[in-house]
Amino acid sequence: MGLNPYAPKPARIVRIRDETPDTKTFTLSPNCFEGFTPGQFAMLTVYGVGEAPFSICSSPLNKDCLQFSIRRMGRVTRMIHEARVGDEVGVRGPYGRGWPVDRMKGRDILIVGGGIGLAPLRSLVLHLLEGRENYGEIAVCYGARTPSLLMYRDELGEWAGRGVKLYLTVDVGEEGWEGSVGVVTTILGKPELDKADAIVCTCGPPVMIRFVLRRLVELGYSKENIYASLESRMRCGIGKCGHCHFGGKHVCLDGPVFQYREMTSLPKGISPF
Amino acid sequence: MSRAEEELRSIVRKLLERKDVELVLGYEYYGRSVRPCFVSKPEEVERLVWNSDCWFNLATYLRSLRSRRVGIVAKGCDGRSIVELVKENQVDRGSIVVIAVECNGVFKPFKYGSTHVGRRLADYCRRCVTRVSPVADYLVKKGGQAPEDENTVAGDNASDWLSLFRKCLKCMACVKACPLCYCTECSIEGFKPDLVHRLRVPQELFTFHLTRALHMAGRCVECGACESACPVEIPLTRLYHELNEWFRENYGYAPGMSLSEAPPPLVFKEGGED
Amino acid sequence: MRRVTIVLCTCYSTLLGEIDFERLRSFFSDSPLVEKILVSDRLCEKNVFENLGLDDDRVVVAACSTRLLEAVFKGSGGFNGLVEFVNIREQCAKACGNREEATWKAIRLVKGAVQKALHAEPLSTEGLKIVKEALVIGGGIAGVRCALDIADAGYRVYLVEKEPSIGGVMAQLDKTFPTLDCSICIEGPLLSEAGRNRNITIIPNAEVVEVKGVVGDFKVRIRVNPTYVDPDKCNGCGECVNVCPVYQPNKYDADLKPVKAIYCPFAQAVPLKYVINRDYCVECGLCMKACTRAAINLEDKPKTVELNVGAIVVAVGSDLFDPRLKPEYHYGEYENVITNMEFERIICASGPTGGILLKRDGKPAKRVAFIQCVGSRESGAGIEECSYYCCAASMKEARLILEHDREARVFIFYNELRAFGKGWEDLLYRRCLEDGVVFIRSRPSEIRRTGDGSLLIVYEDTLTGSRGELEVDMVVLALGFKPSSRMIELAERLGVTVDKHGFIEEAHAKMRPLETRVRGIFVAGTCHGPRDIVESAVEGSGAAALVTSLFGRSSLRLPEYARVSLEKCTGCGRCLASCEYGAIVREGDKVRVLESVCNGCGSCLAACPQEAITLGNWGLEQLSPMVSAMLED
Amino acid sequence: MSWKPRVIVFTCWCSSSGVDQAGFEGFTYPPNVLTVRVPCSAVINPSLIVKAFEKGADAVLVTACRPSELRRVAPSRVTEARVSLLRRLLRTIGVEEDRLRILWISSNEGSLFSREVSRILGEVERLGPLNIGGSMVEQG
Amino acid sequence: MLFLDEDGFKRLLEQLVSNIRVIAPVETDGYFEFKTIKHGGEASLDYSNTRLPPKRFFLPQREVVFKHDPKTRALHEPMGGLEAVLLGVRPCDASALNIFDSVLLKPPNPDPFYESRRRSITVVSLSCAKPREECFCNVFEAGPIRGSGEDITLTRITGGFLVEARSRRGQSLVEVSASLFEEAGPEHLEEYGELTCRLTREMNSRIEISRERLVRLEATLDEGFFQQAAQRCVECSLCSFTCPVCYCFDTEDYFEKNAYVRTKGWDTCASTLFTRMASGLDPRVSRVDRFCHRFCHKLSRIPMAFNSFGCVGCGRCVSLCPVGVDIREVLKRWG
Ligand SMILES: Cc1cc2nc3c(=O)[nH]c(=O)nc-3n(C[C@H](O)[C@H](O)[C@H](O)COP(=O)(O)OP(=O)(O)OC[C@H]3O[C@@H](n4cnc5c(N)ncnc54)[C@H](O)[C@@H]3O)c2cc1C
Ligand SMILES: Cc1cc2nc3c(=O)[nH]c(=O)nc-3n(C[C@H](O)[C@H](O)[C@H](O)COP(=O)(O)OP(=O)(O)OC[C@H]3O[C@@H](n4cnc5c(N)ncnc54)[C@H](O)[C@@H]3O)c2cc1C
Ligand code: SF4
Ligand code: SF4
Ligand code: SF4
Ligand code: SF4
Ligand code: SF4
Ligand code: SF4
Repeated sequence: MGLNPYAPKPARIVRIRDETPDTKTFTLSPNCFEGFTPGQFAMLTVYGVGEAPFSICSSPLNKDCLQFSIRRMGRVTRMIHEARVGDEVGVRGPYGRGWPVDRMKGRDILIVGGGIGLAPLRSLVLHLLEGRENYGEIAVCYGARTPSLLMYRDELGEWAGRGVKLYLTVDVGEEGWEGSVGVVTTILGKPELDKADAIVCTCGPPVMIRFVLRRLVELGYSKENIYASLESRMRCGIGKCGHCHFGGKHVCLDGPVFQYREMTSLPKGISPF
Repeated sequence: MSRAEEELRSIVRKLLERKDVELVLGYEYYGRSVRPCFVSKPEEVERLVWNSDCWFNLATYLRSLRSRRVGIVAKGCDGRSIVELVKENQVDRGSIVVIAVECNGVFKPFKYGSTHVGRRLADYCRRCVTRVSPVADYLVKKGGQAPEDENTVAGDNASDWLSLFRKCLKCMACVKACPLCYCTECSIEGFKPDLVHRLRVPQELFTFHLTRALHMAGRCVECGACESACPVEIPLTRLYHELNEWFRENYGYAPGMSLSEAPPPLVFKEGGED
Repeated sequence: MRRVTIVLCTCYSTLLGEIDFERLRSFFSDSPLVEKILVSDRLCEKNVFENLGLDDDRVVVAACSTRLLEAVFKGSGGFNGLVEFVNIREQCAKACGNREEATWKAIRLVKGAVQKALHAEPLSTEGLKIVKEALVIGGGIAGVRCALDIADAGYRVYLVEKEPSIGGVMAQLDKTFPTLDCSICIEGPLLSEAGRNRNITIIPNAEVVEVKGVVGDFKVRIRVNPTYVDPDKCNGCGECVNVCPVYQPNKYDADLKPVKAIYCPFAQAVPLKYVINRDYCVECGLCMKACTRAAINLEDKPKTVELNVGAIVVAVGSDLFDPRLKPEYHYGEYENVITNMEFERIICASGPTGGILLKRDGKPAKRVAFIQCVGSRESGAGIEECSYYCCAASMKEARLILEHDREARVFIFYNELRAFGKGWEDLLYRRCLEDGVVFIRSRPSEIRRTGDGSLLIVYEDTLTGSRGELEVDMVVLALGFKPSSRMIELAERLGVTVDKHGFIEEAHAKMRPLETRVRGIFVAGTCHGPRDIVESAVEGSGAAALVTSLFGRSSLRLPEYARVSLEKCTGCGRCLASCEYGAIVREGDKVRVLESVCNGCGSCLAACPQEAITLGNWGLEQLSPMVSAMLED
Repeated sequence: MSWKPRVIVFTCWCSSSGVDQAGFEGFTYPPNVLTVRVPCSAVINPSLIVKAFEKGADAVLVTACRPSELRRVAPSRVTEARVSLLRRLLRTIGVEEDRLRILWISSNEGSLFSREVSRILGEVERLGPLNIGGSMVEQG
Repeated sequence: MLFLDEDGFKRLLEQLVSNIRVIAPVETDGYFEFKTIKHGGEASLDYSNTRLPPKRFFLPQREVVFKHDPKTRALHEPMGGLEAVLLGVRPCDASALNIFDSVLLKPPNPDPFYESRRRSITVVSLSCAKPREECFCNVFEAGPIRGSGEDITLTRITGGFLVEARSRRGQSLVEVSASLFEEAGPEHLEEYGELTCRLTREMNSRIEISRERLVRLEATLDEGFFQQAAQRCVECSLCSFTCPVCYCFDTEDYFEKNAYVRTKGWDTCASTLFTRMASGLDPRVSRVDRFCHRFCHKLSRIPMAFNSFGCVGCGRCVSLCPVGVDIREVLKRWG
């Protein structure tokens, strides 16, 4: 009899940071994972309420704690938003297939995020920054509906300072916003990268992903190098519950990060095409 | 083909040819039994049948077809459920054409693994008081007697309700087959686990079944769709019948009998017990 | 994660002997649902609870009588719905046989309350705004008294009257019982005071067409009917009247005395402005020429006035029973069968006959009979109840006849003579007897006309059992009050209910006699049942007091009312039949709760299968875990 | 300890004062009579009563304001009807209907409350344990 | 192959009953149901099939998967299954267990709860002599004679049963009572061969389809056909609940007796809440989408992911669906 894969390990919330009006970043300690790939996710349990998958948004090199940015959506997320520092939650994971970090060495990297979709990409960015010298250009194109919905606002500047080209845009401007206005596809052309070779990682709402993929191909990025995180909710995270089974693929096992060609064979509904 | 079927088909053909309706809900043969079918072209009307195997209540589909003009083949109880749906604001009487079929009762459907060989008249049909729909745009007379049971098995085995409830799989077939169980977030489904948890079976089946009974009290038209759909054959309609009786005794009210009759306010007419 | 703080109170240590607080404490200190446990010995004292610093927490207070404590907490403001109360004094310490049982029970009850607090949703503590202006509908004595009292308290009042002048029935009366003082003489000054008062805006010729909103903030739409005379320009000189060629019956004079098509209903009218009755006007334009101030505009159109008020008083009075519905009395056919309102005008010095009791043929009426209870105290067309004022009114009118003419013979056909008011026995009944008024206990079966045109009353004296016939010159029918269908229409617009007769219904006949079921809408005068001037005035003042007491508050919180989630509601209407207050109405394909009508009984919650309705923290969401926890082993 | 019936009492605001008064005046009643105070008896969803039975209540009482004739509007009349309906349902499925009662208790009727409760407890004791929860899970 | 005569079978049954929990079909209220029997006579082997599959013995409708007491920090993990023999399972239902194995035991995270039950229950199947009208097990090679998940296959022939041990566990059960069995003679084998041929022929005459084509179902989806069929479905989910193969589950957490509990239990893809994207959007919004998924999942998606079909052709959904939705129509269309 194996270990119980359904039972989470307890961890404490050591820090809570407000990101946007409906999103908070929770820092959990201890880090009960031996390691993970950016883009992987964990199942978080609010004891007595329920469990839901969340992308790990902290750096894999951070051995002390795990971070999750969580948007208030329903039962579980609402309860976790009511948590205070010191509260206990359950963690299982890491699950799924993350970003293709092995393929990134020496290449230009384009990271495209929308809204809370930046969470799994933050983990990647932090990972890349740790070994910045190993990669070519790194560009982040990030959009949100309004400036106040941009995630990690305090950090974005720091990323730029450490060698990331940052392009921000919002759908609707607010007072004091001087950046660009428009959906994220409008700024995709700005980064000047080696398009044929660059690895592209994207995550965001389904419609965004659809248009981003289309635009990326138009811009000349190679389909071989385009990846997106397609996140469908699930119950077990280990390929048993059937909830995230699309086509022949399980999001929890074969995803959430899919390569462009894999996505084309996914059934409608989840497929961005 | 019976005379009634012939008549039914000609009515439906006419409705479709004249484009009075976009589609007609009826029944078709399917193996040994009968199932619902959706007819939208005049040439398809030959599929339509009408006999004592047509137990499903087609009114269950009406709500999902709200935006369209549909014709519906309706037994007496089905008609009553249409009345209730109209009264409860769920369908628009103006957009449906009711083809009432006179009904002498239906058989219980064949069930997988059943040891019964013959066919049984459904128990709820033995209690039926409305052989013809109270609302009708067309009426197909059937005539004749109630179908004979092919083997005489005693009525439903509703003695030990608790153990009947225990059998329930909570598959929700009863709910989904019922024309009047259209709520989207009923507390018995357990998605909001305040009253009933989704997965706590059989622990919470008592509350599940009694709550459903309470929700159906004074509304159930005793069409038996729930009972006949139930894979483990819990005689649900019997339970709901008792509650309808309470309404009848206290208010002289029976659901689905007339479009103009509002459900009685939930108070006793006279002072009541003190 | 949600957790609950438990506050235990030992009630000045008196409960220590009866409940094992240590056990209680240790039981819950083990629970992961409990944040902390605090013990106090005097929670009910001022500021003790506040000083615990539990403002945003979910709290279970286990202490004495919930009623008592809750009042203390609610008084301290900011009642956010996250505090649960358990009565461990009366329900555990005092109700159980021994300490162990009491402790066991206390644990159960607290367990339940913990679950309830855990599932509670914070309630909004925001107050409603209160627009400190009032609307009074109807300018009879009740409405005028009310408007004056509100205005005197310093608030603006809009007084909407459907007729050209305020005054109501009282302005039409000759004298008032029991003192027989001149009606318009005592009402007139009030009317002109209302006209002068800076805080009162009289809107005559107007009707309320729509009311929306809640107590403190009603939006009211009023239609002002055209009068064809600009009230701002008209100074009441009356030049126009002189030139107007057409006459019309004057409603004020019970249609007995003609006035011109451009007219002012009576001399003391407020506002004293002329108006044109377009039903009679022939559009000759003579008045336009005569008016030096160019006030007349035959193109006048209805206008709409929008008001935003915090409270509404309904004082629209009531109509009188239509005597034609009793054909045996031949009203409208025999011209000397008149109503008591007509009588009031005839006997009035300013009335059509200058105060002399004349028959239609101009001859004096020497023998006058009153028939009581026409349209009251009988089933059928009228109301079953006593109409309150008519016995007194008829006795008053009898005395007026005899004051005018000592020789006259007056008969009163009564069923029961009711003289219950202050001074009625003395000033009305005894005086009538002394003056020789004949009281006959009977409801006459028929009035016939004799050859010479006098009237023959056929009756059976129910005291003696004998049948009789009485010949008189004039019969006055004492009409009961009977609300008109227009009033019922108005009630619907306001969202208030009417009783089986059509009178406006009080929130509670005894305890809230001047309130309607809609919070912020009050009622005064005969529109909610028969009464006399004194009571109408008393009620006007009473309603004014309620309005000013409402306006005196800085903010207002409606008691918790049912809220429908439109997302969830399927519009099935099952809640409708469950609401005893009729507070739920269909709106589109969903339903809406009238916030000001809802009494917060929660009946609809229990009826809605979708759990689409919430009311405070009384849903299944809170109660079901609570009950389960109490029963859990 | 021998079996004692476990009773849930749903009390409306007013009758809860009556219940409090019982204690105040020193009338005692067994500890497993557990009260749930609600603003008005009409808020009591019949499903909640069902739930109480399922969770182990042997009897459920609803105490409410007397729907006096003078008050045309009295939500406790709705409760009365609901209770009656539910009693019918209980009877149908073979649960003694007397396990569910509605009592008219005013805020000053503490003694009436304790008297009625004792009487009803006696009856329920004779009926024996209900144990819906147990009978739902035991498997053949 | 062994032979067990009637009498031997009765003795075997009694032996089993006295040693171990035996679950067998019992007739109750007009149909058959798997129940723990106290003595051999209770079992009735003269049944077409049980109304409900024996799924619940391996994958209970609801099971607790963990309990966590936050104060004591104890994590209760209820594990371990009661040893039992499940007797008289039809080959199709036994084959369903094979599918469970490929899904639930798939590394690296086998489901320990299923695993323990699967290990502790010996499955003895009984071949079908008279397949039901709705049956189409041949399509998935799940019967009518042999299934694929059983430890022992019994086939009724004249005078007794042909016994085939299909697993080591089956073998050892046979060995324990070795004296009751005899080696099957040629006449037994001949009858068995004939029976197999006859039944296979009969089944194939009803429906015969290409499994390879089925797996490609998804790529060649005929939406029009599905639209037609889906329109009838009332999404009652009865088909998932009575299917021996449907394994999808839901989890639910609650607090009880000072501990946090997680349960998992049967779920159904007919539910509108079954799939959700992270954003809360439902990727299968319409009834047709959900309906399609049920069939694609069974006939193409499970095969792609786990190498076995998600249907064993037991015919339950065909017979029980209140509105006559018929998976055989899908098969015929594609096979
Ligand atoms: C791989 C992956 C990564 C993700 N990463 C992030 C992230 O980094 N940050 C973030 O904010 N979000 C993330 N999400 C989304 C996140 O999982 C959802 O927001 C979360 O599941 C919402 O849970 P909830 O309980 O608050 O919402 P609910 O809407 O209450 O849903 C809870 C779960 O219960 C189910 N459910 C909901 N309602 C019902 C019902 N009535 N009946 C039955 N079941 C129901 C849903 O299927 C859902 O799985 C991610 C999702 C995936 C799949
Ligand atoms: C013949 C007779 C004799 C009486 N004699 C006496 C007596 O001697 N002593 C005594 O105490 N009582 C007497 N009464 C009773 C007394 O007249 C009433 O009790 C009193 O006048 C009621 O006043 P009110 O303000 O409620 O109503 P009303 O005086 O009827 O005033 C209501 C006002 O509201 C207006 N109105 C109606 N509908 C609307 C609307 N929709 N919008 C705007 N305005 C509207 C009307 O035009 C009217 O001006 C007598 C009554 C009658 C009929
Ligand atoms: S159909 Fe039968 S088994 Fe399914 S939930 Fe209803 S009663 Fe239970
Ligand atoms: S509850 Fe059953 S019998 Fe009643 S209307 Fe619904 S399906 Fe018909
Ligand atoms: S009962 Fe509920 S769902 Fe039905 S109309 Fe009322 S609020 Fe809406
Ligand atoms: S809470 Fe009571 S008064 Fe308010 S709407 Fe509901 S049933 Fe009516
Ligand atoms: S049993 Fe039939 S109606 Fe029910 S979900 Fe399955 S296919 Fe649809
Ligand atoms: S899908 Fe239908 S036929 Fe196939 S195994 Fe399931 S219930 Fe049996």
